[in-house]
Amino acid sequence: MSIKVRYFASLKESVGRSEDDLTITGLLTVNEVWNLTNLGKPLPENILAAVNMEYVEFDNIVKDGDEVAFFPPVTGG
Amino acid sequence: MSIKVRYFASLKESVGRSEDDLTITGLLTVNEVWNLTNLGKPLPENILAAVNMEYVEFDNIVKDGDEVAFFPPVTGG
Amino acid sequence: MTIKISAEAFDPYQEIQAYQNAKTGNIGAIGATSIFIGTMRDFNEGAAVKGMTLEYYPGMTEKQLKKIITEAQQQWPIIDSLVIHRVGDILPNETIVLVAVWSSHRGDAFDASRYIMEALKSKAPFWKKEHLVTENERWLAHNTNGYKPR
Amino acid sequence: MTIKISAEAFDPYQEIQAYQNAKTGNIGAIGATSIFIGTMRDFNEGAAVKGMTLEYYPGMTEKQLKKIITEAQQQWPIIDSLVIHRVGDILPNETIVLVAVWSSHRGDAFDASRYIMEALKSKAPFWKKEHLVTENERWLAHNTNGYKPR
Repeated sequence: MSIKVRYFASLKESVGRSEDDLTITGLLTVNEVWNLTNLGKPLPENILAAVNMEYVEFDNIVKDGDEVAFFPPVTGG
Repeated sequence: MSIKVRYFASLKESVGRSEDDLTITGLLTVNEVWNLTNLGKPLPENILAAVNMEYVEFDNIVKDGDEVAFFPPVTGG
Repeated sequence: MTIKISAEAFDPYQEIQAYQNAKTGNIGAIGATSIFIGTMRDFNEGAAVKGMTLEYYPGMTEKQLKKIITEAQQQWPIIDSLVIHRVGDILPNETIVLVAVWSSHRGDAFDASRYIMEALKSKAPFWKKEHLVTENERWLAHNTNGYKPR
Repeated sequence: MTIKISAEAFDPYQEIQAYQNAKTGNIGAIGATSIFIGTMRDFNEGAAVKGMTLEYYPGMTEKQLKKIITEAQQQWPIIDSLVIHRVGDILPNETIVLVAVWSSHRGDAFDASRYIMEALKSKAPFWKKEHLVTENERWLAHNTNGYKPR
């Protein structure tokens, strides 16, 4: 299955890119998506995750075609 | 001593005038000012009083030259 | 702190813009502006309303408004504030009151503007007489508490 | 309900006036307008700031804002609302966010506008990077809770 992975703000700068395209087989959690795309790099503290533009927990299961996003706490307004 | 008495809004309409000039001798409370200027007429419910444009209780003592005002609850804003 | 009693209809947004444009010091410290605008409705307490007359107590009204805003300034770090209240004959959809509070932080601006509005409604000597569509007139008896859920 | 993300500087008062002028129905029912305007300060967390870049997540940001306003509509009787949030490069004194809520009664307008602001600050995906006068840059780490006394 194919998953788009996106990074924003300070996390985008620390991972050094704004997105990944991940192609794998089998079920995956959001946490496993991070581990596959950022091999060996621990998830920075406080990072939030969204799937298809809704906030999710890291044990959320990802489906084919989903867009997964990782970003730091929001600071708008 | 000389005291200016003022009425506002629905109270002005019910007493039928906007002000009285009261000249008396001796100490007076706000309540007595009402009784002297509105002989026999009981103070309508909820009426508020001010002396020199500050809210006061009805047992407040009035001095020479004071302006005493009576009015219903405020409804601005 | 600026307080105005206006016998003429006013546009609250033009008033705020003009007030802000005339400001000089402290501009860069402003992070939050909280504004409340009260507007005349065409229906109130079960009746269609075609107009309203707002009476006030010249002198005492300004004095009480100043006192209210000073109390707000003592409770919250306010950079500036503008309060304009309409008096005289008013039509539906016209502005009755404008309260604007400028502060560095949003919590202070929200708290202070709401405090000023609630205190104004309970303490500033203004009285509304409604002119109903039925040609009847009525004085409003009291204001409600805007902090409580209705 | 109208939500806008703006890459250009905007005047909040002109935006509200234009929005109100375009309104048709329900005008006479509006008794209360509560407006919050967030403005960029020139000093934050101990440092002089000369500019800021606001990043967002196109699609998710609008989706989350819509969700927040819908939640507010479920809690309070809102007649209309307008939210505009700036993105891109911003200078001190420019408007970052505008929240306007129109309602019949002031308590609802105050509560709803504040709810929208607090939810926006905790849930809408925007990120601020400050450009300091010292030429350093820094991402803001988190927003504070605007309901709590500081």
